[in-house]
Amino acid sequence: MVMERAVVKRSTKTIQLTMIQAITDGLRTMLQEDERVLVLGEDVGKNGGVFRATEGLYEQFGEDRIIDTPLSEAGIIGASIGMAVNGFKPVAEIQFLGFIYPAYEQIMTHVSRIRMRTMGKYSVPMVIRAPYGAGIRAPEVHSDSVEALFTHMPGIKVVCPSSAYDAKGLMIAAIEDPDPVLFLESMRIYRASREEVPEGKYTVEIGKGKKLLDGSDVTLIAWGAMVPVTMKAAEQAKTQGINCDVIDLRTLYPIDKDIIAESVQKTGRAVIVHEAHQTGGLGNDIVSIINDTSFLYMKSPIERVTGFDVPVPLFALEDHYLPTPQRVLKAIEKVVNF
Amino acid sequence: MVMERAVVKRSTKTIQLTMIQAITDGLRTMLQEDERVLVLGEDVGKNGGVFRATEGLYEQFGEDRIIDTPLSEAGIIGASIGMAVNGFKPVAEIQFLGFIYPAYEQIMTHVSRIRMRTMGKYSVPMVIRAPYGAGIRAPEVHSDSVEALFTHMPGIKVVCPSSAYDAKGLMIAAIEDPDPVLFLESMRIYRASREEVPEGKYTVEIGKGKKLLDGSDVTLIAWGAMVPVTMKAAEQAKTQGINCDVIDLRTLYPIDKDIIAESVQKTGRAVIVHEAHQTGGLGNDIVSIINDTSFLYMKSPIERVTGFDVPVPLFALEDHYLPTPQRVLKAIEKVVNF
Amino acid sequence: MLADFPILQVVDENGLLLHEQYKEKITEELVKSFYYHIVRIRTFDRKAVSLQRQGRLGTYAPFEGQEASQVGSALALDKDDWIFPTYRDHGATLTFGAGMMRTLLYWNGRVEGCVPDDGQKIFPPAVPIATQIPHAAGAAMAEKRKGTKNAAIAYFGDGATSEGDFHEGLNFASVFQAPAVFFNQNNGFAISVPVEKQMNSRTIAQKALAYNMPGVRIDGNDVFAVYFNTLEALNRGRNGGGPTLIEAVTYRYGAHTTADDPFKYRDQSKSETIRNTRDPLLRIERYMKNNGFWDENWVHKITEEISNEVDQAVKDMENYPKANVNDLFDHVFERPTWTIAKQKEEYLRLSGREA
Amino acid sequence: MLADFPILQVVDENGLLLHEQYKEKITEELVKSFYYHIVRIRTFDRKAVSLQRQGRLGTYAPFEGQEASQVGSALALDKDDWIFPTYRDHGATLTFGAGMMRTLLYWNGRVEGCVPDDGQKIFPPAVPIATQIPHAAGAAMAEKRKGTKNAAIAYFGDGATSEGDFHEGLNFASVFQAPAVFFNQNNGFAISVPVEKQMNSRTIAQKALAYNMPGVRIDGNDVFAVYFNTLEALNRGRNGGGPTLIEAVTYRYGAHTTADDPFKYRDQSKSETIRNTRDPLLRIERYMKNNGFWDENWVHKITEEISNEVDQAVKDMENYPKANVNDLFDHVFERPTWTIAKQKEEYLRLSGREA
Ligand SMILES: Cc1ncc(C[n+]2csc(CCOP(=O)(O)OP(=O)(O)O)c2C)c(N)n1
Ligand SMILES: Cc1ncc(C[n+]2csc(CCOP(=O)(O)OP(=O)(O)O)c2C)c(N)n1
Ligand SMILES: [Mg+2]
Ligand SMILES: [Mg+2]
Repeated sequence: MVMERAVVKRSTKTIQLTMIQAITDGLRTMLQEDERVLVLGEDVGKNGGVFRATEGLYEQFGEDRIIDTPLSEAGIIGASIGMAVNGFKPVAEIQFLGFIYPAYEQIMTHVSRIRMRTMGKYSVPMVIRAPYGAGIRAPEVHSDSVEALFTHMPGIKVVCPSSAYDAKGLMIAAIEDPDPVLFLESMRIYRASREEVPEGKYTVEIGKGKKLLDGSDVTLIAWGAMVPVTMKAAEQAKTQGINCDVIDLRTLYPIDKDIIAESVQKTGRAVIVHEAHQTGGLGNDIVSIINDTSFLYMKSPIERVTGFDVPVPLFALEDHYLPTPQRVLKAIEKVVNF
Repeated sequence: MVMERAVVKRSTKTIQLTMIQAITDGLRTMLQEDERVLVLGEDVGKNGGVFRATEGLYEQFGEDRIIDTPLSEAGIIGASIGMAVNGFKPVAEIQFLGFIYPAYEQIMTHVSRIRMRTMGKYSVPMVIRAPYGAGIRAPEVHSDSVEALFTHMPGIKVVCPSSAYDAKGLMIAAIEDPDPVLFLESMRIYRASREEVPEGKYTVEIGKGKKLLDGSDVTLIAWGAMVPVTMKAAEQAKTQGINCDVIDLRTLYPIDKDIIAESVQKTGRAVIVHEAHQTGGLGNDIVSIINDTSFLYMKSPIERVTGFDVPVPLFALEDHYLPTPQRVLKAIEKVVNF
Repeated sequence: MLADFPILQVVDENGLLLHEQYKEKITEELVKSFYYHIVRIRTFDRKAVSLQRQGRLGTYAPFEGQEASQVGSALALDKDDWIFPTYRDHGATLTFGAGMMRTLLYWNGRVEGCVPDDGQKIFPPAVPIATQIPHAAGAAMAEKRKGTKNAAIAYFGDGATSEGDFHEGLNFASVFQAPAVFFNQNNGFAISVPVEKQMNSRTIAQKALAYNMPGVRIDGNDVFAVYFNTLEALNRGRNGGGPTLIEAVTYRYGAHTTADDPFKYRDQSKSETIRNTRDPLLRIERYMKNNGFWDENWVHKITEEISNEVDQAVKDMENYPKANVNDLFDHVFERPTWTIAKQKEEYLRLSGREA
Repeated sequence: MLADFPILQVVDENGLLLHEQYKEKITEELVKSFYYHIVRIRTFDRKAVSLQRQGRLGTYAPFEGQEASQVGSALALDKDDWIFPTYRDHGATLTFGAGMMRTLLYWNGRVEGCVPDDGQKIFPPAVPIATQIPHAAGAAMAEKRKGTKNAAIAYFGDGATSEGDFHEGLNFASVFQAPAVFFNQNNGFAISVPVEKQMNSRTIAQKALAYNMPGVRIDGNDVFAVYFNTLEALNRGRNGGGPTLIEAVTYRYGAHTTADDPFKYRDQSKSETIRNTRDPLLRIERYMKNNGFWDENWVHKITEEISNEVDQAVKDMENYPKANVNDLFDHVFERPTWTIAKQKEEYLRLSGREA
């Protein structure tokens, strides 16, 4: 009997989805496949999430599995820990990444440490979803982009897709991952474009970047909402005859160092783009990776185009805060003309 | 009248103090000089602090100014904010840096943002003191070294002395600073040595590193408890004929980039030592500073000797977690022999 | 100690005074001031919603239905008290004295909207829920230390009571017997989450028991009840009696913000029912009519005045100088760190501006 | 709803049963088991303190004086229940079934001390105060979802009630009516801070009112009261009645930890007074004598057994294989990330070890 394992039929049909729809689809796929999966958070139930990322799930799976919680981020994460060590796979939504701070202690001292503290006896296979970033004229604090606060926290993986295909595949991979994953969703590109996404289940491997454009003059590295900004700069550079190798990092911890090393060893130049503050930003880790792997290949100092070392401002100034294609292009020119 | 300003007599007498005694002395000096200064936290009163950093202050200044609070880090910082915008200068103790996480939201969304949000109308001239770091066989979580979570937070300065003289001078500077300062105290070196410290008031400028040793072969950069570790490695290197330029960073935000640039432009090599995890650690920022300022001077890749990308372990393994002179020396040899 | 908290009213739905003890305190002037401020902030609120719809304002958080709570409590404050509002309490801050134009600026993403006038103790609106509650405790502790008679009030919603900061703030205030009033507007919802899912507690007022703090549950649509109970709580605080928790039971008629669709999660006809029976303005109108204070001319006059004031504020907001990019960099520290200075300089150079 | 919480006792200081209803439930076996476990954990505790003094153990958190609270509550648990202790609750976990040698390992900085045996639902001790409280809520929610009759118990101190996590955890448990028991040991102090400075609330039990949760205040030195009240709370939870908050009023005789000096902040003679009047063991002894259960031979026998057990555990701990550096790297993720793998490899190479 065991020999005749049912062949899981995987659909090859695809469907046009925005990134947020692909996230919903990823959640739905896993809710269907694995009854240990639960979705919980503020307004994720009847309301379908403030961005509609959980739209329709409450109707389909009921309030036992799509759980509206009190307004209590430490409670959400703390209770998810209790559920995760006790057999469930919670997918907790933090309404905005800028509101994750009340749960920081739970994530830092428990989510990321339980496996190590119990030598693997207990683990916390949970996903924390959080919309992040500026550019949608949201009120204050809603726009923070603080991935670096979590990549400096051993015991949790961090992913950040920039496309519908990757979003669904990474969501499924995150839910299946035996360890906790912080799943960052750029609000600015939630609905910025549509893409063909396979129906049913597939995964995108956590820890692997993606090459979006091949070029030999300079390596551009970005993730989330900065990917389209960077691609636009790459197009403009092209008109000046500069060919960019563009990497969408997709996973922020652990970073795909090989895709970076391979690229900069070819180009000898790098521009890193992120919307988080420069000091303490992930860009510095990438500079170090290049230092460690490719010192002798580098023809010019690495440039970082980032959010400034100032709190993300109220929205009247947020366009000034965010990296633009123009700023990226300037950096490209700088490394090329060094 | 105004012309005849009283000349503030500054004592030139000095006294032998450990670092923790110098911290107490700095607090006492400012409590005497400025009645807006308050000290608050868990066990800071009668008990004099779990490390005795506030020893004697309760007796001298009374419970109105040396305030035992409930066990509530968000409460301590939140209430301090209210007091700071309302005319006081709270010096809040967080008993261990590893217990600052419950207050992370208050620090991230308010302490660091109030000046910007009110265009300077309100400010939060407060100091947050926190003992940090491994190496004293403390229980779990007590040993975290997470300065990078605060240097990636615009609006707060971060200092970390490694000597009694600097500790007192930086404490006074921090209390006088018009902006919030996180004051990190390495438990491991609280009482490791004594040093002559001037009586009365003096300051050490925030934002300035200190050269501890002059050498031309390699730049070593460290702070807090890693300073003696690094100095020991430098001594050992000396016996091999390698001369190290050793910098005690002292301020972690804003970093003294000039002292770093000047040194690496001389040596062409750098080793950065910190006990925080490597990924996301401040070492990366320093690599970026060197990349930005001194690319053409560098003769070898920069080495980082750091805590590993694992939670700080229970104390049976903490010696393995922490950088040692041996590891630093190995890195020195590596950059020199590149 | 009793743990039951009936909803206190001073004036009922029909505009009838329920407790004679207030009779003398309710002067015509006071009633008219209630009426005036409720009309004023309601006019503002509706204007803001309509501006948002026209794309002339960013996402906006309306408070219609909650005006009695905000006006009654704000009028109970002294000029030198502190106020710690949320994003939905500009009805209270406007009543307390915040600039109308500045309030509009805030909703247009302008940091200038957070800045109080000189001498005004108005904290910028708390966006992270419940975080302002310990601030109010701290500000009140500071007033006590200074030996003043000033108090601090923190506004927050039913959802906010689930956050740790609510608990820590109330505990601090009670331990230090700070002159703080914790003013809860229980409008029944935290975005889509009804209060019954927010807590198992039947009232918010009873949470005061955890801190041996007086707790009061009042009809938040009864401006009289709000005013007198807030006044009492403030006075207790000023006189060394420590903090108070007030639960004002009210209702938000409209969406959580202009980005929200309440039809997704609740029956909006309830808003209409309440509007027709328990609306704050209706009640004062009835009271005024019952007591001979009603004066069509006066109503007409203030309505016009207010409408002009709001229009002028909108004009001033729209004519306000454009956001200045320097403000992105210049207020993080008293003096910019080198990182900020360098970033500013490079950015201004790149965008062809002068520093 | 009444908000007064007198301290409940079942057996008073003189060892007299106060409520006949318990008469039948208090079998000789049960009483002996109380006595046995209290002696056992007290012996352990004193041994640990002395090992620490000799430099054979790291900083240690003693619980002497609180044994009735820990034993009574732990004995009320079922084998399949969850237990979420703090650093001071190894008296409870030892009684529940945690290994004695492992418990010693923990205090010697060994991660092996955090690992429960297969099938044991013992969470590693919470070091950051109050953080375990929401975990217990979550674990209990999970049991409810699975449809079991299992419950979860969280231990915490008086100081812990000031943290936001206490509040958020209790709120979650009450909203979801989870089968959780929140077991507070009010030992009068959070390190040096007396409970009167920790809160303005006269009792901790009354904090349950904020969540419409049953709250019980019991004599934490009365193992009978602890046992029966915990049992009742657990049963209520198992049967769908939701969570309970229990305040066990007790006292810590000694230092907060072996690194602490209680003479700095309190009158230590109070410990002696309590030890002579209200000590948990004294009370059972009196009860046993009053009821003819006292048997010198048995006492002698178990005392020796326990002493041997503790000595054996110390020996086993001291003979335990040395800490393995691989454990620093191998359990962060199920499979190490490249950063960890690389760091491990380099470190082992440098220190002349093989991976
Ligand atoms: C810490 C935090 N978490 C989540 C949010 C997102 N959020 C904004 S308003 C809101 C609901 C607040 O409800 P309530 O406290 O009842 O106030 P109301 O909006 O009803 O006035 C939520 C969840 C936030 N602003 N802060
Ligand atoms: C979040 C946090 N803050 C501070 C500490 C330091 N600390 C350890 S134990 C303790 C006192 C705890 O008191 P209580 O909750 O009454 O428990 P007890 O020690 O009396 O058992 C403190 C402040 C900590 N462990 N975690
Ligand atoms: Mg509400
Ligand atoms: Mg205690």
